Amino acid sequence: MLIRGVVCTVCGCCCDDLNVEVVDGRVERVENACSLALSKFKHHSSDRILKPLMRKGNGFKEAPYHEAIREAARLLVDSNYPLLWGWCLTSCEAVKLGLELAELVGGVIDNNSSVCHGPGLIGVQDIGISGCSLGEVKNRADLILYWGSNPVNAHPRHMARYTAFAKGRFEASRGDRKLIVVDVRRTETAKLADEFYQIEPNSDYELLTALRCAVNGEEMELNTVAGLPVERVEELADSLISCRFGVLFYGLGLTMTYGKSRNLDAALSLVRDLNRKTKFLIMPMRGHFNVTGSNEVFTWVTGYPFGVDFSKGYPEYNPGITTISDVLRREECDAALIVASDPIAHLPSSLADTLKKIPMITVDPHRTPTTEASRIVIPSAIVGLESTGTVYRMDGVPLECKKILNPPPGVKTDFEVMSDLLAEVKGLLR
Amino acid sequence: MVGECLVDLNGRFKLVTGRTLIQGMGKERGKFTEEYLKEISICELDPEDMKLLSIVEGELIIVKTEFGEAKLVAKASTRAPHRGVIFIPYGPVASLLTSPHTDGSGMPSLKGIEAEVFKG
Amino acid sequence: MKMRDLNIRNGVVYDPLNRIDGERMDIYVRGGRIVETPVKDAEEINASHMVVMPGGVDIHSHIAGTKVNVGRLMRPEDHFKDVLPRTGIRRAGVGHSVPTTYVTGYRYVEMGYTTVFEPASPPLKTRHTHEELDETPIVDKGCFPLMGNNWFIMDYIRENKYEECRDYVAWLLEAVKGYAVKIVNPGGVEAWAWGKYITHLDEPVPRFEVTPREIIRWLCRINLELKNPHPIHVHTNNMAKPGNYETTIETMDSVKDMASNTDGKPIIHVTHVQFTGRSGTSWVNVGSGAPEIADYLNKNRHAEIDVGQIVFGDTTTMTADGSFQFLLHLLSGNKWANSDVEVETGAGVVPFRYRRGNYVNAVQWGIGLELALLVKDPWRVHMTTDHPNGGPFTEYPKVISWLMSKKSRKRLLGKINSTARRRLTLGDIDREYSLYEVAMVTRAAQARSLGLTWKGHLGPGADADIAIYNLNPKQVDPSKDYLKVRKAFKKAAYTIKDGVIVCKDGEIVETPLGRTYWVKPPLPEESLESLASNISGRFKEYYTVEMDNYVIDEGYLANPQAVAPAR
Amino acid sequence: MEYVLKYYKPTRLPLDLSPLSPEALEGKSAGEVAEMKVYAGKRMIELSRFFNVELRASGEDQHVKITIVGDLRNARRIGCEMKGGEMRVVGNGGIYLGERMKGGVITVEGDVDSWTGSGMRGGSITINGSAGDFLGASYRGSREGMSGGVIQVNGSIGCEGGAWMKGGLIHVKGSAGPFLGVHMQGGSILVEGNCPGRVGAGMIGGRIAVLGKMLNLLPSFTVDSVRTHADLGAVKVEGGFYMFTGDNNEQGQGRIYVSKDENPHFAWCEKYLGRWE
Repeated sequence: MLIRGVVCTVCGCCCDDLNVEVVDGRVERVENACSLALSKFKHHSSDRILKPLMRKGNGFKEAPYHEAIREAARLLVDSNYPLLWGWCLTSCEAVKLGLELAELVGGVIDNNSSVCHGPGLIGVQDIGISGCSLGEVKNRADLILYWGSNPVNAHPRHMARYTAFAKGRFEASRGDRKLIVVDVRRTETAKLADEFYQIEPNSDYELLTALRCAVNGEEMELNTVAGLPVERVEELADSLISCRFGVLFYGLGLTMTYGKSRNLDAALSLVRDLNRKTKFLIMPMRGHFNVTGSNEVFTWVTGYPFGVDFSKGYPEYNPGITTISDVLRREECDAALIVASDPIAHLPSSLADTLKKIPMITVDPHRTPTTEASRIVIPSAIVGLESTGTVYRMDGVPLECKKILNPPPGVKTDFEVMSDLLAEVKGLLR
Repeated sequence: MVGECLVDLNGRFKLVTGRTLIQGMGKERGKFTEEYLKEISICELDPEDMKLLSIVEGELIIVKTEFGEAKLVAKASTRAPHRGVIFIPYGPVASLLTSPHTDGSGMPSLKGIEAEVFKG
Repeated sequence: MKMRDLNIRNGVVYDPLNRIDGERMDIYVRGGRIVETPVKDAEEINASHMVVMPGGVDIHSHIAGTKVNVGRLMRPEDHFKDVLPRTGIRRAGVGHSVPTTYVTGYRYVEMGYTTVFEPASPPLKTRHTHEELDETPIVDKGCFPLMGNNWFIMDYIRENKYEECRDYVAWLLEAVKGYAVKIVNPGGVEAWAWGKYITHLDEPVPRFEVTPREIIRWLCRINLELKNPHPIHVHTNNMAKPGNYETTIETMDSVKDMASNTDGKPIIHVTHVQFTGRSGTSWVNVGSGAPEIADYLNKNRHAEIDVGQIVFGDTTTMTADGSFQFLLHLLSGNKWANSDVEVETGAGVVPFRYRRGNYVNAVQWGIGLELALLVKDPWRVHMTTDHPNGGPFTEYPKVISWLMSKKSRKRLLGKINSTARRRLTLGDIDREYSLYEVAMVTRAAQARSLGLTWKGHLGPGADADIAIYNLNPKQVDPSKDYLKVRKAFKKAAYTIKDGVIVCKDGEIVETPLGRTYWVKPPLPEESLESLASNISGRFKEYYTVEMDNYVIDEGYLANPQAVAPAR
Repeated sequence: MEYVLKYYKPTRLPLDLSPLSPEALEGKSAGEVAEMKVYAGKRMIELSRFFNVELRASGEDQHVKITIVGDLRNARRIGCEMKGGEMRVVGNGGIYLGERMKGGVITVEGDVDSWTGSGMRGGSITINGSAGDFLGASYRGSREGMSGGVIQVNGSIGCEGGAWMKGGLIHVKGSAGPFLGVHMQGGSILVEGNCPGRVGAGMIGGRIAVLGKMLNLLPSFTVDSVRTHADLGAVKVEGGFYMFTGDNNEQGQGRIYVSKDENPHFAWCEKYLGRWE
């Protein structure tokens, strides 16, 4: 049976034109899928957790679902400062329940954006953002700039569906569009670019400031910036000014390097300044398929996009204090609920070691270093394959995923796990 | 410090961690597959820098940062030239080297970290 | 759920739709609806010496959707000062100018409001609007999809294909479960997509060669033919410029000829006219165009407006009119967000502080009140602050007190910019609203304009949405002790939703989930299907999503309620 | 009247000590203070669980003095919104120390974490150790930085010190992290140690002096003159300085004084000096 218009749940592109052929409960063929999507649709059953597991010595024993839920609920209720982390590789419906759970059990609820595009959001809180949806780029953009981002690796169909190679109403072909890449290495994306600006690591802020000077017509008293001669900086500034409709896509090259949220401060200000001369927009290359959705739900329920501390009963927010890296660095949390995320593998090891010392409950479809280090592991269905759910694309367009397979027997969706956990916690608190 | 980042003779570099296609596919397929584990313990260097430190493709090298050290397999970068910059895909091995300091932004430093490279 | 039967005894009832002006009477409720006779063993409420009105209805309040959420994201400093801890019943959240969805629901209900409409939702992102509306507790609600800059509609107008355009509008309303046709700066937001501006009704839209006048006339005609319950909801062009009151009048006049065959109901609703009611030629001599607009409205019954009153203090402005917001950013230097949406519309958000001493802000304050006081027919001037653009909706009691008491107006007039005071005619207006008129402009007229015939009144069969305020009209003279009026409207003594007491003395006691209204146009299924098939080609070319992922099915909404065409 | 609180049972949990302001304690007995409840993690717990409280009636001056002894690195909001009186921390001071403080004096023997003196109106904070990031900064998204009072740090400070600062004085004896005085609007910052750079990013007013080494300056600053002293308004420092004005991208009138003899590599700016005469 061929299912059309399937939303892919890997990267922030959320391509929704996949056609998946399902034959007796197995994915036979997937049309329009990139290599990342193919590996997800083809290998969704590898390394799966099929039964709830509870820690026994340094191994696990299978446990009945309700016992795992009850133990997890008790752990969270008894804790003095729990950490609820993840929320970006699951559906918005599960995130809504997670936020209610955080309100009940107190402590900090934070999502992957605090170690991904969080600094970009902090920049928006200082400067604002001139943004648009991806269709505006496809239909109108004659200048596309990728800064510190390598879509060929991380967002394989981005350029074909939305930017340089897309066919839009007013910009129909690659020839009509100028592609520029700024990065510290000559990435695959850089090799496709019309202009490539290679800069020294940790010097994005200086280059962005210099570009603003050139755009605002301010005189600069130096001859090289970020390893580039000033003439090349002025050349790039001229390209930005002379376009009709330009877009700056930025990746983790800006959010993770020296300067972090201030890099975005400068990039957002550059694009704002450009709007006095032409039409210019900026968009983060969000990594996971529902990072944006997680930020949106966090924001309309608590007022803040990530890093929310409920320990006083109302939401408090301050990145650097209420975010996972800092809560772990200060070793403040005494229990953790991890939903669809792998912090043990991806956080700097000193933080991962702190996390290993406290009781962890992990809800995840696959075995990961985090599930290996957890006290309780609850299996969950894969959003977009085995369960529906709302997800948000990197430009904030909401899409509803389709359920094309049944989850393995006994495995529940994130939403169901969260509602059972919520019911159990409410029971304990009464 | 900021700005100057040329290759010093004693092998001081800037470490950049990031996504690669294989690492991306691997994380979807399973974090204990052979292919994923191989990909995340690779360190890409600029061929010139490899010559400078007489490192051969596929050789085991040690990368040290202020926060830890790790054994990796050297690989000539196809994204050269990027003198003074080494690249390791996201994963548990890279996490041994990245910095937990968030400079008040909540974001640990996963790119642009001072690193040293030694033969294995 | 609490029992849904009530006997409200001895209240002083104001129910304009049933011409009840302050009569002492009982209101009986059974099964969530109003009935004529007392109900056996129903819960008794003694409302003697208290004002009893239908539940408040807000026709225009930005409470849900992508640009509202961008506003929330951008303003942690606005949340930081106004936090709400969780209670056994209420969810936690933050408030002031961009409150979280739960707090929005609670604070409207605390003021006796039971129905609120989100007036601007880009169709492509209306799924987001519905998700937020479904987490806005207690109040009934709905949203207006934006159509004034839609590529398909502008193409149909240029190619003069009226039937296809009508079918497309019907298809779109049903596809995204919207309630009314919203037009914002028609053609102007498409021009802003290129960073350009449109300033008058007959200026062609770049690359589409249609004029705002044509867009307004076509959509008005379609809206009438589809018999949509609410007239077209129009945010006029030229919003940022002094002297834009002429565009507002021209816009109302542009559809005057279509008004002949309707039964006296307005066919165009022009929104937040305070922002587009400025006279003068520059910021130095900007003045109030309210007298002229009021004069036009008093002479022409085919148009109605909502005020968009400003309140001095800190707030967040947000509209689909991206060009206006950029100009406001240039003027104020505050942070600025822009969010253009492919094929459909745009949006902009700029935090803003209205200051008494500022000449332009003081004039704006005057324009809003002059409009409300000079338009004679209260059925056609709805009281809103275009939340949060003019000010947070929690400031409604203050606006009500200004309308009811010349003394309160005079006091504030004394504190505003003196040049502005001289230029405004507000000082010489003696009119003071009665409670009857307040009931019209805050519920009865708005319900009627929305075509919700079972809302905004207390006659038999109506929804039992009732607000009881601790205000004794016999003892309190609103024009003198306006502070008592303000206090009474700030925290309702009782708010009743579908017969359930949801708020007592300003405290939320129950949090049921309200309905989401949407309009099912009266077109046969086949014409909608054939329309869908013949736009599928262009849809794929212009949009970046598949058509069947664009359509929202009714099951997606938590508590949908389809509304058949009125009239 | 002096209250002494000894932190005898430290906790890893975040401890919110904002109720402990001199105004709140005035006239309370030691027992009453011990029963005051503060947030430790998500629970309200009596102070007596962590501190033993002593009341030493010093009596010679009227205002209340509070001394807290112990390593309070996990505490928060010590002296938050203080109006008067005196607080002394013998040990580390934790996060948000003296946040939105209006008056009074806080001294800390050890280090403090980030957001010290955030949004401060008046009064004075003295840190003998080092301070974290965002010293005297505004809250996220707000432009209400420190507007009055004095923060003296004898050690070094983290990054983005004095963000969105509007007034008052920050004096750092040690070194400072990057983005010193980012988006500064007024007031004065004096750093006697080094600073890696990106000083005064986006500043529109105020004055900064760095007496130690500075790596580089942002392209959006232009050299104004060579001065024999750095005039920060609240304080003057003698010595040779290059004076830069900026941030030009914000049409800013901020001033940055960079010590001449510590930064020979800044000599390049002298060739731009003569251009106005």
